[in-house]
Amino acid sequence: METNTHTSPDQETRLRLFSLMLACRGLQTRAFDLFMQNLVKGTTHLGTGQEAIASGFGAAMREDDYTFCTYRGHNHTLVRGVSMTSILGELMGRDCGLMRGKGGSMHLTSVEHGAMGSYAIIGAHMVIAAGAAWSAQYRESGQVAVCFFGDGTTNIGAFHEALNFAVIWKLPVVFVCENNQYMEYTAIGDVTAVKNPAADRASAYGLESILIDGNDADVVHAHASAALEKARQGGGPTLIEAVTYRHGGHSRADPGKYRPDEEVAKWKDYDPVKIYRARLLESGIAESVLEEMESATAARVDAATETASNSPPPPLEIAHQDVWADGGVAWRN
Amino acid sequence: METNTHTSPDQETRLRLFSLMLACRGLQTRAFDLFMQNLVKGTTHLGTGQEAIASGFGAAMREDDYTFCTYRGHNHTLVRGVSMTSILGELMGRDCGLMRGKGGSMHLTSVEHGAMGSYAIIGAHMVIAAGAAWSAQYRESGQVAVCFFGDGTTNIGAFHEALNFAVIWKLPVVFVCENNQYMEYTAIGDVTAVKNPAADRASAYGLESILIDGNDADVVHAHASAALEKARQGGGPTLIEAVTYRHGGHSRADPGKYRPDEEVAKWKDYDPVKIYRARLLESGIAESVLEEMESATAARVDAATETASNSPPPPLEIAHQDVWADGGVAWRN
Amino acid sequence: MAKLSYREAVAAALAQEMRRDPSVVFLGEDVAAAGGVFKTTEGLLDEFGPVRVRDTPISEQAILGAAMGAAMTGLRPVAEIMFSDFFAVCWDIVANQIAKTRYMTNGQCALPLVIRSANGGGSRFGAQHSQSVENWAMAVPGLKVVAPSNPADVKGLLAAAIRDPDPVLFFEQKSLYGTKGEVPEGEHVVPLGQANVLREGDDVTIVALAAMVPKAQKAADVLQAEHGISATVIDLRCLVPLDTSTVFKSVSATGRLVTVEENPRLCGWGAELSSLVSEELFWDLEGPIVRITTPHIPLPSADFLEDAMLPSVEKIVSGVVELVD
Amino acid sequence: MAKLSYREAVAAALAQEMRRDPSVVFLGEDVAAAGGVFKTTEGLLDEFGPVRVRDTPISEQAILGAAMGAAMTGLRPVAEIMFSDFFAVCWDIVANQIAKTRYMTNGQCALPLVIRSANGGGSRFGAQHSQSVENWAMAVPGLKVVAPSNPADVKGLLAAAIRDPDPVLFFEQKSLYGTKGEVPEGEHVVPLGQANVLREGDDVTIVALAAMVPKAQKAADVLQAEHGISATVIDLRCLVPLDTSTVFKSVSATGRLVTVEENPRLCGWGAELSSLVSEELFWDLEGPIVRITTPHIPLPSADFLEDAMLPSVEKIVSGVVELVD
Ligand SMILES: Cc1ncc(C[n+]2csc(CCOP(=O)(O)OP(=O)(O)O)c2C)c(N)n1
Ligand SMILES: Cc1ncc(C[n+]2csc(CCOP(=O)(O)OP(=O)(O)O)c2C)c(N)n1
Ligand SMILES: [Mg+2]
Ligand SMILES: [Mg+2]
Repeated sequence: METNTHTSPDQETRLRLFSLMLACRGLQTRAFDLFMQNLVKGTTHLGTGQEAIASGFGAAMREDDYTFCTYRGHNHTLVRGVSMTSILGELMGRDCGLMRGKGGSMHLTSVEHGAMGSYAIIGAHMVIAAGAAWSAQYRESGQVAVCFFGDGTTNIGAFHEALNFAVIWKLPVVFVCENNQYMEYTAIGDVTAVKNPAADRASAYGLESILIDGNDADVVHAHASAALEKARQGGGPTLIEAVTYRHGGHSRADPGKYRPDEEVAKWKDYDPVKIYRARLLESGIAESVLEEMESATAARVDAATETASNSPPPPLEIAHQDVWADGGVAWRN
Repeated sequence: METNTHTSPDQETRLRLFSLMLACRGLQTRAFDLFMQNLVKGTTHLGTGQEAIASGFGAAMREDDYTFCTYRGHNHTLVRGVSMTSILGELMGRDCGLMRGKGGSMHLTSVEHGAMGSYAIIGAHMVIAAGAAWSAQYRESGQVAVCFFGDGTTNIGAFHEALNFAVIWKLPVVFVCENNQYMEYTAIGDVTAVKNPAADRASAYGLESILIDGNDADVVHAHASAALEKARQGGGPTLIEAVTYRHGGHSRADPGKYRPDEEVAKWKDYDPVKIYRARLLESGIAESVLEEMESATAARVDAATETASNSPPPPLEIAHQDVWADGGVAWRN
Repeated sequence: MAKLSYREAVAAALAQEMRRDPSVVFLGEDVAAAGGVFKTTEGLLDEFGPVRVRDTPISEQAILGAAMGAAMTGLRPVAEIMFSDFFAVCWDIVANQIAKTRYMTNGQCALPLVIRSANGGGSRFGAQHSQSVENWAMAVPGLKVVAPSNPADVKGLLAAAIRDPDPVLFFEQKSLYGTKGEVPEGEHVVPLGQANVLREGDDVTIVALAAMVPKAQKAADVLQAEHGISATVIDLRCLVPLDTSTVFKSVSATGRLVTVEENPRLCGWGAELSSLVSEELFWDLEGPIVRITTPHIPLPSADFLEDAMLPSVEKIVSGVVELVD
Repeated sequence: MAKLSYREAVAAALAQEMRRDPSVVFLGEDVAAAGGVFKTTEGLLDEFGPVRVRDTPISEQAILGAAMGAAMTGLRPVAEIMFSDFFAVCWDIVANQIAKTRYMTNGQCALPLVIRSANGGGSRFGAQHSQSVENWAMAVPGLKVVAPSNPADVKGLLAAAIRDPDPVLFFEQKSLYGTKGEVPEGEHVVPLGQANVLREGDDVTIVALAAMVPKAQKAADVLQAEHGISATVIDLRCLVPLDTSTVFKSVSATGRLVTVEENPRLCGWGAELSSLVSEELFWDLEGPIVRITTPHIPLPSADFLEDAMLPSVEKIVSGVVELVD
């Protein structure tokens, strides 16, 4: 597994990575609190503990690149520049929500930010991301599609189709497997024929096997930059398996009891935000700078919560809009 | 690629292999003629040139093993002991047909012979075969499921799901990719990320990569025997890629013009029946013995054709039978 | 009688049948160790062990392929598809393989299997986890389709589905999992294909399914109390086999039919029932056939919007009142 | 006017639109070099080159995923699913992704794409290659559904589908591929959602789709000649948007509706139309609504059996006669 940093990013990038991770962590923690207060209805899947991956990519992507992510997509959407208010508002089903409550926690999308959707059915977005990459290739736009998915997703058919397709058409797409070691409540090793569910399958598509430390933002950032550049230059797709862990349960109030205590403790200790903070301190950044960033983030989260909480429910008429491009829902004349 | 024979099968087995191949060839040739005479309606997919694979397995399988094959399944069904009459009758839509005309050329099935069906939608039967193997494992019956599929099938999602599933549950199933180098009209290399579409993917499921000469019945038989034995002993699944070629087009009257003439000529020369005949002669079997087998097969094909041609169309009432186990089709009371 | 929740009745039925028939096996995602993401299968792993109760990868095609292959070769598998929306990733195995194989093979292949799935809206899960897709199944020849409305029927119908020699799609309505009801102790089996007449009235026949049944019953109360309209309420319970005789008998008497479906408007089972009645019972009708459905849109996620889209007691009441008045 | 076959009209429409709009791209299995297994796309590779006309692996999910991702990001892809039965292997992309994404994203995502597919029976291909599945699509909110009955409409409706800003499922009826008809030369576009009244009569309205349209027309001839029954025949052409106003206008006048569907009985578009009419036009009806469909079975392969299962001119005639007499 790739754990060292090839390139040491400059301080500006490092601060940006830290700031993105802080924002993700703050957002996820708040989403959990709101869920426990029954202000987030339905379900919510948090990426607490997995922030380094979304952030590492977020910092490396071009503004017009495309992100495709899963229901566990708050981090990935946020790092593209989407406001916290609209994300929390969507989770809470408020009018200020990113889709005004029509999508919900599992479907965050902001086309204007290149956040091309969060998909709630396993596998589908991998083939859709390939399609966006095809379009970028056809339009010669230099854009790259980045597709995040979980370890459990490597066992569904669409994974296989997407990878083969991307390789034969040499598409500018980066597939990022966030191996958090569990599907919902089942350990990935119990249901997977190989040890590293993505990396050990790269060769089945003629791809290099890339297994990296997904909790080290610098490692992620370096690999993201390389894969993006390769795709942009016409070098085709990359498959990256980034090993990580989710601090909480799969969704909602799942206490995650199927995971051994020591395992959880070990990974909570190897927390991407914590280790990155220590690295920044070591590199000479003053504690006060970091604290300032932390309190700025907290304030941002509070402000977003406040605005979202005060937003009304969406007006009923929007439920009868936008099935079609004409803005309507009519299926008859 | 595995081209040599590990074990030299005894003469009895060799004669059986030859006899199976002759029967397959005779059946396929006749099916083509009947199609050209417009006596086979709909479509038909021939395995002319691919007989060594079905025959090699047929000779190695236990009577109660299961076969799952595709629309190109005449050979695989025949070698399980199904009568030529019922196969030709099914192709011609006659009452003597294996399913009395309700299935057609693409769906030959004879449960009594362990021929558990020919499936016409790519990929599906791979997961179904895994299910039959699961059942054999659960019932501790020692049966093995053998699943034949084409090179083109390796790019669909179900291929991936079936292999992972079979490996993690250690199922007694043998997956046999008949790589005839084309999907319908498209060369497999044009749409596949690896050179050997099945063998190069074995490692993605923790399986050994096995690439064999699918036109050499002895090689096929040896590998079949080994894989069946392994599965029967609880050793789990095997994936075998057997390289071969179809002499004719994909289906119906497809002239197969997308294939270079020299390629076709080369493979027609490397004909499994022809090379095996030469080997038998070399091994000391008299020409007259072979000729006798050939004329017996021809007579069998003629007799089957005669019987099937004289069989009436099926009675209309069977169209209104057997949606349900009670023999009926009622969806209401 | 014991008071069980709808979700507990699922496990009760599975346990009842697994005890009686060793060929019943059960597989799905997170169904064994975790007892199912809806906690519908708790305790089964403990009682029946990991050979009969199996966790799978996220491979719905393989799950159903495994069930089909096993059913063809002597077992009686029960498979779980976690949310019914996910039928879309394995529809080939359902619609093209499982549904057609007995017929295509001229009766050679037996397919005694059950596919259970959590169906429907009301949980604020958004459009990809809230569909009612029982119509997808009804439209395909060769599938039996069951959708119970209460814990007793969950137990009895699931038991019957497992014993049935044909493939059954068993839709458990998500929004009902928490509801409780009396369930007969000991062996309980409710035959497939028998609608349940919950109350009899003179003015109109209301036919409902699954989560729409309690709403239809409440609507009937309101209609009686506030509008003096007396309604027959029929819980269809199964879409295939369809108990047209029970429905027809009632419609002949009342002359009026209202169907209540959770699924979106087009091509629902209500349309089928409506067309059957207007083809075969036209002269008994005293007025239009009214269908109450979710509008033909994907379901929105926000609670306020979702609630407004699903059929409600009020919508049923006003639909009936408009018809009868 | 030029005389084209139904299959040639497909290529003509694609060529027309690809010439006018460089964002139209086309992909599918064996569609480029081979010109399609039904020879519907011959010549496109030569004219538009391998960047715009692409052969794919047997990966239907990837084919439609590619189309969807491309449509979301500025292209207008046309994808081919070789046989409509194969929608079952990629139904998630159609029903859960393509159909719902605009709505779920509150209108953010545009999905201007077309999926063409060969639909229906009559070719003795057996149950897995003969289905009419336009109802599967009609049942899912967010999909437009088109099924032309003649070469001119193939060209005009396919052109309109490609220009349409929404996802369109375009069902080409296999059994019609060889039929010929006059097709306007030059640009030809037929708006979606307009049924075509083929003949007007007083006694009954026959509504048909795709391959059932020529049968309905022949039946109308027979009805007139042999039974003195004068029928209106309507070619529905699109299921979504559904031209209820044309149908309603006719049914109001004739008082009688007969629908002719190739798909199996349950939950067909005929049921939807029947339910609409009996809900909204009940008082205009002078008799039962009759639906003529294939029975609710998988299609058998043998020619003799298959022909006996599909709706025929005779069945339409006798259905109408029974109704009207
Ligand atoms: C086709 C399909 N099957 C099952 C599910 C239910 N489901 C939602 S998340 C999940 C686990 C996914 O695991 P993984 O890919 O590792 O992602 P993670 O949740 O760990 O981020 C499952 C099984 C689904 N959404 N789609
Ligand atoms: C899901 C699906 N997609 C497409 C087809 C159409 N089709 C039938 S055979 C075939 C080619 C299959 O190629 P291969 O697996 O190599 O088998 P072969 O025909 O060469 O034996 C295709 C594309 C199908 N039957 N099912
Ligand atoms: Mg995971
Ligand atoms: Mg092939």
